[in-house]
Amino acid sequence: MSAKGGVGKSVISSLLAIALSRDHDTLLVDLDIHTMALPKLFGYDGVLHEVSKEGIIPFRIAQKLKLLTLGGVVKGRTVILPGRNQERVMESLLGTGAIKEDVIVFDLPPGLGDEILVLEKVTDFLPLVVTNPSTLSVRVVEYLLKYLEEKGKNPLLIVNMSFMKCGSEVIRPFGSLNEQVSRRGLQIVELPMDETLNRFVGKIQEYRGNLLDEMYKLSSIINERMR
Amino acid sequence: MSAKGGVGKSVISSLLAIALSRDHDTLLVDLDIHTMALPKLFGYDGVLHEVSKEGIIPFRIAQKLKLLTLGGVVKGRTVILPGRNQERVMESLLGTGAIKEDVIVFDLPPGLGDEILVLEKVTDFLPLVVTNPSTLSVRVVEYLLKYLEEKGKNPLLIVNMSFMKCGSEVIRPFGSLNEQVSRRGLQIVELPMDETLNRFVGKIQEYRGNLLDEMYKLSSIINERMR
Amino acid sequence: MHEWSIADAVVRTVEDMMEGREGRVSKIVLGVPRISFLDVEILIEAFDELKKNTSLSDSRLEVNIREPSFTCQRCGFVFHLNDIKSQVDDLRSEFGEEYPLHLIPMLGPSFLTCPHCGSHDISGNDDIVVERVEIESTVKPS
Amino acid sequence: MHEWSIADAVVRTVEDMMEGREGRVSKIVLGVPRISFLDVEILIEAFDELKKNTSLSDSRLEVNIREPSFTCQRCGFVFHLNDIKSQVDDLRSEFGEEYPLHLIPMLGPSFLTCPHCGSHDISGNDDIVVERVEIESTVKPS
Ligand SMILES: Nc1ncnc2c1ncn2[C@@H]1O[C@H](COP(=O)(O)OP(=O)(O)O)[C@@H](O)[C@H]1O
Ligand SMILES: Nc1ncnc2c1ncn2[C@@H]1O[C@H](COP(=O)(O)OP(=O)(O)O)[C@@H](O)[C@H]1O
Ligand SMILES: [Mg+2]
Ligand SMILES: [Mg+2]
Ligand SMILES: [Mg+2]
Ligand SMILES: [Mg+2]
Ligand code: NI
Ligand code: NI
Ligand SMILES: [Zn+2]
Ligand SMILES: [Zn+2]
Repeated sequence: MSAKGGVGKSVISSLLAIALSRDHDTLLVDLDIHTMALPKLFGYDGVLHEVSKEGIIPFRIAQKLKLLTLGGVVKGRTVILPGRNQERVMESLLGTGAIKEDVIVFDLPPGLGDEILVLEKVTDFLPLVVTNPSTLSVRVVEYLLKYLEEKGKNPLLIVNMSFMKCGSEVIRPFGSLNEQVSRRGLQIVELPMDETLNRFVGKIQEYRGNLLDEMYKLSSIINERMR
Repeated sequence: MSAKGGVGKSVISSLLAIALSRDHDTLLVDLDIHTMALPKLFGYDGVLHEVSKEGIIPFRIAQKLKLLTLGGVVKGRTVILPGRNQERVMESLLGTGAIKEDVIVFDLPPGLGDEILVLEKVTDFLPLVVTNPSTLSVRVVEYLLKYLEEKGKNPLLIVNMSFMKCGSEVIRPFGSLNEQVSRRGLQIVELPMDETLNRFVGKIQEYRGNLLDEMYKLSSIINERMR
Repeated sequence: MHEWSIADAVVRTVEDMMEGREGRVSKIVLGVPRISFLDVEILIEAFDELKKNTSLSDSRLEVNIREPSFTCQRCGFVFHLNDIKSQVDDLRSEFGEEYPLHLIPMLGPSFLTCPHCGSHDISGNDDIVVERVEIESTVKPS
Repeated sequence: MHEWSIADAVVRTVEDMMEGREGRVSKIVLGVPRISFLDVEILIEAFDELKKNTSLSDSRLEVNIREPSFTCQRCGFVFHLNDIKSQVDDLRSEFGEEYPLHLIPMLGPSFLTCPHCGSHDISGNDDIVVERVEIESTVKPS
């Protein structure tokens, strides 16, 4: 989750779910009902979920990986929706979906709206807060960290797009993480920028770059935490 | 506006408002009620709006530039808000704000929620749709373009963070804009990535880099369109 | 088709509600918006099957099909399902039986527009809700 | 303080509503949630000043202070302003007269939490609304 958009929530939740599905039956749930980035990342844009007696059947991406998304209900249609309906749409998607997996990864929209309130209602959860190192994004994300602290949660902070290679140098296109956050005492994971990622939009399940290696490390941290 | 987050809506609306305020009395309105990036960009984080008989008085940033934001009502507090309240909060901010300017620039949150419905209710507007060139962002933004087309609007498409310098080379860290969009027949403006921007968070009114030059060009295009 | 999953949700919801409470449930009234085109017969059949071996085994499901009126939040126009029949028909023929408003009725505003001004900002397309639970006291009159 | 801007909005809203309609407005009832601590006297004074030279010059503003009950959408707990008095008092002493719920009452859920479970997902903190407009027909009985 992140109050800030465009920091990599969808990419990271996808790669993380792929990594987790090596060992666990994993369901990836897309709660970003306007953007629906996940079906686009996995190549299920415009594909409809099948529906059975048990409800809406998530897409089976791999042996142990499934995906539930509003995209599978509305096909490629634009979902423009008044705020007053958003909470119930998310709850209906979760309620009508046939969910049986051991591990669920939720991809949330930016902002601090219904999605967090809905999550709090339906389950206990481990928050992974994503940001990039830019001063602006970090300031925005601090609100969310404060809120989670008040709720007694201990989030993992993921600093995505932290650095990249430019020839033989390492550059930091969004600047460096400021110290205020480092001082918060959170567990922090820095992730690199990978320009090859863009080629895997539509087939992210085939991505084998170094972000995926990082995700295997991240899943061990998560396994620890969930114990 | 943009359905996608993190593409530069707030930065661009700020710089654009600065450019427009050379010739017009300009009000910048922050409709991103969760993130409130604008007071952070201009150094008004945690500052409260004054209130008079006329209502909430926008911050005076410069001779002809003012800023109205929910940040000036709630100080640095986290605004976690159910969707059912979001529409009326935005309308109240607009209704209670003392607004007299000739030109209003609205900074919207990502998504396709109340903010667009509220805008449609209160005013006619020229949509500036912002994206970065990445395949994923562009796919998301296509929904919004489709919706605006249906409404008979003719948006300007701003492709932010299109390229940057790496030594003597020009690199495109988010890849190149795909042809499908170029073929839509929209007016497109490409903007560079500028690493110095990060240093102006909190004092963006002092920024003099090349993005600002681009904004003066953009304001002439807008002046043409608004005629 | 997914009526079975709805009936299942009703059983679980009402069982949760009754946890730690006295009395037996005799009747459950489920409100269902007309626009969802849910099949009442299947709903009741599924409920009667799924209630077996639960604390609701003696209860009856009643389905109340509601015809809400819609209000456009932009122009104030009030209208009914009839006034947007062609929109709904188009949607059903595009998507088939499991059309979006059948699966998630609250998606209404994404697919429907005000017949007067064209806005998507419409309210009143109600949700599927347990409207009433009737409980019979187990205390016998002596 | 900003009661004047509210009175101004009321005048404009009701004038818009009456555009092209017959009759004269005799009374306007404005619903105001208690939690906003708006000053009724100033509201009426401002209205009486601002109505001059408009089509509402003969009308009277009545302010109806509402005491809504709040419902937590997470745990279902129902409560009243009294039950969250200390939260509201803290907020008012932090922000002073123009505190957020005075300026924008619909911000309630951001600042208030359910006294039972602590959730921000609470509803019922009403908005400022024109509840009723009474119109006197200008047609004289002959
Ligand atoms: N580590 C990374 N390296 C390169 N590009 C990235 C990385 N993480 C995300 N991106 C790109 O950034 C954009 C935003 O990512 P996305 O996951 O959609 O963010 P969010 O879900 O937070 O809005 C996408 O175009 C994505 O491909
Ligand atoms: N052209 C650019 N060059 C470099 N950084 C940029 C550029 N545009 C935006 N950014 C940075 O990208 C991040 C997201 O920008 P922002 O304006 O907050 O996006 P949005 O409002 O769409 O969420 C910020 O950290 C901002 O400083
Ligand atoms: Mg996303
Ligand atoms: Mg929302
Ligand atoms: Mg922004
Ligand atoms: Mg919204
Ligand atoms: Ni079905
Ligand atoms: Ni005031
Ligand atoms: Zn309408
Ligand atoms: Zn509660």
